[in-house]
Amino acid sequence: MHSPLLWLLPVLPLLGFLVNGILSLSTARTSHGPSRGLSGFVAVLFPALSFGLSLWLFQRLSHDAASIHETNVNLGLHLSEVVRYVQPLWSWFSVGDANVGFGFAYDALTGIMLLFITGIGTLIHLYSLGYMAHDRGHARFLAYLSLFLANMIVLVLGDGPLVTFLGWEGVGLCSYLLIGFWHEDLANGAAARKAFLVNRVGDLGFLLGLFFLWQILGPTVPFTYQGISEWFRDPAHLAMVGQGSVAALLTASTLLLFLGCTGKSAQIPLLTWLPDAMAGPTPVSALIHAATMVTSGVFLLGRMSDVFVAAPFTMHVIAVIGAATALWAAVTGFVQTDIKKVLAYSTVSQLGYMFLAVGVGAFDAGLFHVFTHAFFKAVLFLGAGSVIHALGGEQDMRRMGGLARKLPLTFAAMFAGWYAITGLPGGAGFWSKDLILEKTWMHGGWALYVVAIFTAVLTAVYMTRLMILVFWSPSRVDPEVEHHVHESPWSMALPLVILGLGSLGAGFAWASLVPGVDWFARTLAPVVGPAQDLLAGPEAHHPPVALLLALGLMAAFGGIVLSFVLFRSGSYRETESGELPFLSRFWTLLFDHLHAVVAVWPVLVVSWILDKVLNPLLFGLVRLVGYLVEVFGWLFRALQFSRLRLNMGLSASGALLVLLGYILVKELLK
Amino acid sequence: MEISIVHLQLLAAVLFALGLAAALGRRNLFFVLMGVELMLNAANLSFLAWSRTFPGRSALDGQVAPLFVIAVAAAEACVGLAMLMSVFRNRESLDTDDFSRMKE
Amino acid sequence: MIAQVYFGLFALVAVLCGATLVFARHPLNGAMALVGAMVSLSGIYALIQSPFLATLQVLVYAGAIMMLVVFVIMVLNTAKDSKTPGIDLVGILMSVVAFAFGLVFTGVLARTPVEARADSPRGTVQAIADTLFPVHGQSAWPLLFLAVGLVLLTAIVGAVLLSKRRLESPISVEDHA
Amino acid sequence: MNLHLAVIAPLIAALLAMFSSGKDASQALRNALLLALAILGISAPLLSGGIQSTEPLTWFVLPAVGTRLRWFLATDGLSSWLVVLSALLVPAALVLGRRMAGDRMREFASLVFLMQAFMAGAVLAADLFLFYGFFEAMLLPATLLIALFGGRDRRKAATLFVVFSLVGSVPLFVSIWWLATLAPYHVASLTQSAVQLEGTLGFTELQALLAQVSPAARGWIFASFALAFLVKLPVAGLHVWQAEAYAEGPAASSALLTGVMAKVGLYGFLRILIPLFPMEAARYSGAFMVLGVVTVLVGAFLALQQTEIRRVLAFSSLSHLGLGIAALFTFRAEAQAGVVLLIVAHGLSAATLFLLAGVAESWMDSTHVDDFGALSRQSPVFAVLFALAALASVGLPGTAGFVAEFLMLLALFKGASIWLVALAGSAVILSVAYTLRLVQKLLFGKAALAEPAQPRDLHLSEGLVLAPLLLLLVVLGFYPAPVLSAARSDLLQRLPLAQAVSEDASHAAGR
Repeated sequence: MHSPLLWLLPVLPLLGFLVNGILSLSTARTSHGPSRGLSGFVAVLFPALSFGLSLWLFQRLSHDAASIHETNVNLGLHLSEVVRYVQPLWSWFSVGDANVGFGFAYDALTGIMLLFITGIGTLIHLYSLGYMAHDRGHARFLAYLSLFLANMIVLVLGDGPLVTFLGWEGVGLCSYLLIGFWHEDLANGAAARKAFLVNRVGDLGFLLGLFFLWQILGPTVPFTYQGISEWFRDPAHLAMVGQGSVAALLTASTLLLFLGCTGKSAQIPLLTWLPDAMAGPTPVSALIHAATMVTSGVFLLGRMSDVFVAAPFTMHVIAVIGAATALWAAVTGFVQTDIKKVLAYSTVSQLGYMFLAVGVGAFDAGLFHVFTHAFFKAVLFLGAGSVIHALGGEQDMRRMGGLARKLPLTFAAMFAGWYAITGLPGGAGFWSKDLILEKTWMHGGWALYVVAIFTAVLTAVYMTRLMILVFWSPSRVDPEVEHHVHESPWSMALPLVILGLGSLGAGFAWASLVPGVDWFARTLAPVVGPAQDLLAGPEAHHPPVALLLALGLMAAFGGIVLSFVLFRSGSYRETESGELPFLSRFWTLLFDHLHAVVAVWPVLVVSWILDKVLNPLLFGLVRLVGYLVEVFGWLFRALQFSRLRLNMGLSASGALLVLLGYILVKELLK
Repeated sequence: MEISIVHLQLLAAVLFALGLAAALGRRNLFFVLMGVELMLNAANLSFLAWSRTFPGRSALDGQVAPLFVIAVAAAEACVGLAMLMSVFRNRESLDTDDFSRMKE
Repeated sequence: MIAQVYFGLFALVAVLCGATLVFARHPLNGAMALVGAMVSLSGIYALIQSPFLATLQVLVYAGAIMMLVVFVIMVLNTAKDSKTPGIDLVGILMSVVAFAFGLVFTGVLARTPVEARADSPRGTVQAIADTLFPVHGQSAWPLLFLAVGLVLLTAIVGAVLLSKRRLESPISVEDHA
Repeated sequence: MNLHLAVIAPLIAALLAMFSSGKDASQALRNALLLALAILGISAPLLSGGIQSTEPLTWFVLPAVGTRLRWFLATDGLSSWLVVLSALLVPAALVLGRRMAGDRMREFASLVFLMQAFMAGAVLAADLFLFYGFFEAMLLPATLLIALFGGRDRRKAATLFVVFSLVGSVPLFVSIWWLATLAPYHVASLTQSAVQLEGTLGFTELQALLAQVSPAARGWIFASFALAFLVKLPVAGLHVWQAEAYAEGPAASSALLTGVMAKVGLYGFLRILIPLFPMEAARYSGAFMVLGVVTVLVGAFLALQQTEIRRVLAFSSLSHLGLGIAALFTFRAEAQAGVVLLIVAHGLSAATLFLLAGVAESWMDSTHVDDFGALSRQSPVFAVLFALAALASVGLPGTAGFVAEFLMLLALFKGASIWLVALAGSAVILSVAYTLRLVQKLLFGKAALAEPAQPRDLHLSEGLVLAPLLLLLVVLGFYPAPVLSAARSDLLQRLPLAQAVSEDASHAAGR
């Protein structure tokens, strides 16, 4: 179906970006920048409009889907037809075999992503009004944030991989700009650059993966998600890609695409940038590095589920990498002292869960976790931001404690987030994480399940530790700072409340224990259903749901209890230097070291050699030629007399000799 | 009509040698210049003489060449004399043996 | 026959004038000798069917160029007479070289059997113009003619530039030494 | 008519700019800017004109050889875009060059116009002689710009530039001369005519002529052509002059060198080398692809190590244009389109970067990156433009550079091997590394030198001439069709081939 309104979705925040950008630029000279009211109003208005539009679209989509479903049931058909609104805009480029259109497409997956992207996006714009109120560059900040939103919308709304790539790089750019927002500190700039660079490595994988995919599809298939899906859903094609060189091509393609996902979603091996990215302002961490951008890898896998299920090896790799990342990051989160770092590693770990789910073929479970995670991780970050804000920029948990009474609202919101992420009954994480554990049990084998459940325990441990250190333990706050602790303004509180409620309630979108509530799965079914069915086959046996549930709950409760035992009694041992112990540090920076050895040092060494050896060598060569010419010059100058007549006479004699020689030779040859 | 080509060429050779002797042997710049002129004249004579050994229109090429020689000689005399004047004004001398700065 | 007599006469004058050029003390004498040589050469040109060049020789060479030379000689010699010596050791050496040149040429010539052709055309203005600017067909001469024009133009500009500065400022040896 | 004007108008402008009566530099700049805008107005219609050519005018016939030298211009989308590109860059170069030219604005403007004229002539020429003339003539104003307006080591830079260019072009000259001696025989053999005919070196005639030359000789001619263009580009190994010329010349000349002159090198490959020597190009395509990718890598690695702004930019140019060479030799339609887009996109972004770098240098009176910092706070407009141009140069999607890079990599993927693509692609990552480092050093961080007493930023006029360039980059990033379609029109097949020959024949008949 054609829908003429899709283009408005990204353009609205883009307008917000332009207005705020121009405001910021035009008032750069003035002493306090543009009016906060104006820029704030603009910044919230446009994302909100976008949110409203996506709500309306989603409502329409559900309506259309329901009516089509009804028709199909009436006709006795058993089809899950994709309802898709498309808006092809123009031909991007069309050269040789490369025909790429620029357009948007909207289906259930996009709809769900857009709902929470624009929704949480709007809330975080609102939150930023309060958080950045005292910053000189708040209009610039809001402009970047709006630009990010526009790009993120393009990412999920694109009708083909290349339009997605446009948004994909765009969000990377905004992430760069926002991480390095306080650019006077060079460390922030370095973190921003690292994020962009590491992402670029993934993006190269993405591009190459697309090339391979294109190779498989051939030039006649339109290079849109629709075209790709339909091609791969054709059983004849599936048989073809299952074997021989095409299978190898497909494996290469999917692995490279997955590399792109690991870059964006901070999975092994490209995960080092996300913890560093915490250098950015906290709203950024909440929106970009927790709720939206980092989940775009999972989104892409869901988008191309039909492609990925055709490459079983890649699916295994995804599952293993997801599990490994989840475990590694959970362990890392366990030893951090910076509140935002804990949350960052927690994000990495949760993303690992999502990839694990996708890897075992449960695309809808993975995406559901994306959905719930967006709520509870956003609220955790915003809560952390609120704490940091209240403490005047303090991020070290060793200098917090006892804040539950001082910041009741923040505490309540973070409690909701904590409740959700540890997987306590009824919270958002309870539903989605259990779903993933269940699917892992069913399709992933016991080893992955053990890793996953162990990670769940660890998650409960480190999150509880965070809550203890910040809220429940006796106060270790600097008395001078403690004096000024205050609850945040309403613009920050409102998002906290909404998101806190969301993290408690979002799970009910697919409460698989409650019969009949499977809204989420039903909505997504047309998009990822065929792929899942292909991999899982008809569900012959039912999992031991009760046992799995019990195990999951035990993990959560066990972790919490363990954490109380470990940290409540002994409080926190402070090391003198304030640094992490060596082993923890090594573990935390494991992949940074790997990157250094594998990529950074070799590049530096080669470029040093080229610059210091090759270039001088070439220069030397040029000089050598120059010297040779000069030497010849000296030689010939030495032949000259300083008498004009002699010189002329000599040249005349020379001419004479040549003439004579010529004649002689002529004579002799005759 | 009856003047033999060889005689003409011989005359040209003699004049050329004389011009060369003046150009090389004399130290005064004027004589050098005039020696060159004489050599050019000798070459012209040679051109004309040879042209008479060619048939038809191609003989006229030999008649046209001296035209260009004269033009070039005019240019040479023009620049040469100007240089000579400026040299004289700088050096107060026209003796070629005084001019030995080129090598430095 | 009469032509040969004239030729002999002209040739004699030309050679004598040439020799005068080599040995003359004063440049003015040399210049006058050169004019003589040119005029007699012009006579020879006329003898060998080249009336146009003969005219040009007198007009341009003997007339214009040599006039210029004489003029410069007289300008420069107002202050003092030329102090340069005539012939010295180097000069004699050089003369030997020149003599050797002449000898080689003569030698070569003596061994070359050449004959003038009777059908060789006269170098009239008409004939030369036709050669220079052919109406049909292609020829290199027009291009060369253009090139010579450029050379002359350059020479004029060069000469003006070379002497211009001197007109403005008083002559000074130190300035440019 | 327009074609003639596109070449002649800048020449006239050069004269007018030189002898205009403007008393002070700003008056001279205003005059020059008016002229430049007029030229832009003259050139812009070329874009909509499609393929067009002028009547070939015979200048003269080479004596004793019989080959005509002709004034013969032709254009298609590719040439038109190059002409318009230079017409777009010249106003920017003039306005921003004001900071470097000082009192000698008239001379500066005149040289810039000369360069524009010769470059327009080179890309519009449809006759090899004419092309060569303009190709060489470009050297003159470029060298003078470097030698007169450059930095500390400008003499050395200019010398290197000239020497390298001559090393490239002298063999080219010999080859062209040799071809000129062959042309008449070729025409005679074509027409079976007893009358001696004259040959020409029009591109179309050359195609037929070269097909008859012996393979060995053709190989040598091919090599000489390739060398000349490779030096202009340049590629790794021949790049010694580049960083010197770009870093020591005035920023405006660096901008024109990379924005226009280097592009003539690529143009030579596109228009002349590959169409005229299809067999040789195919035989050595592997070598050229490897050379291109090596250039990409070497440029990127070297850029990482540089500490002067314009040296970083110079090696970045080396790296980006290397990809063009590698892609071209896959002979795929995607590559051709990608390279044409690269010419436009890189021309705009790199020239903007060079010009802005020049401004920054004039503020700080330094070329070393460590002396800069915090320009985004001191000069926000400058910072926005610089950042945008930098992002465009690394090929961020949404700018024209991305589409160009994408198409070239795709062509390499399809026409070469995945490993070449991976290598070239990793250089794209490196390009982010060094470009962002530059952005970081210039725009962010703390001010390294004392804060200026007065707030300073670009003048309004400077912003106004640069903004359209960047806007065009973004527009072409989303809608590159106007440039991409330019790559498709095949000029060589449509030039009036028979004209020269038939003209000769009628000449012969008339006689």
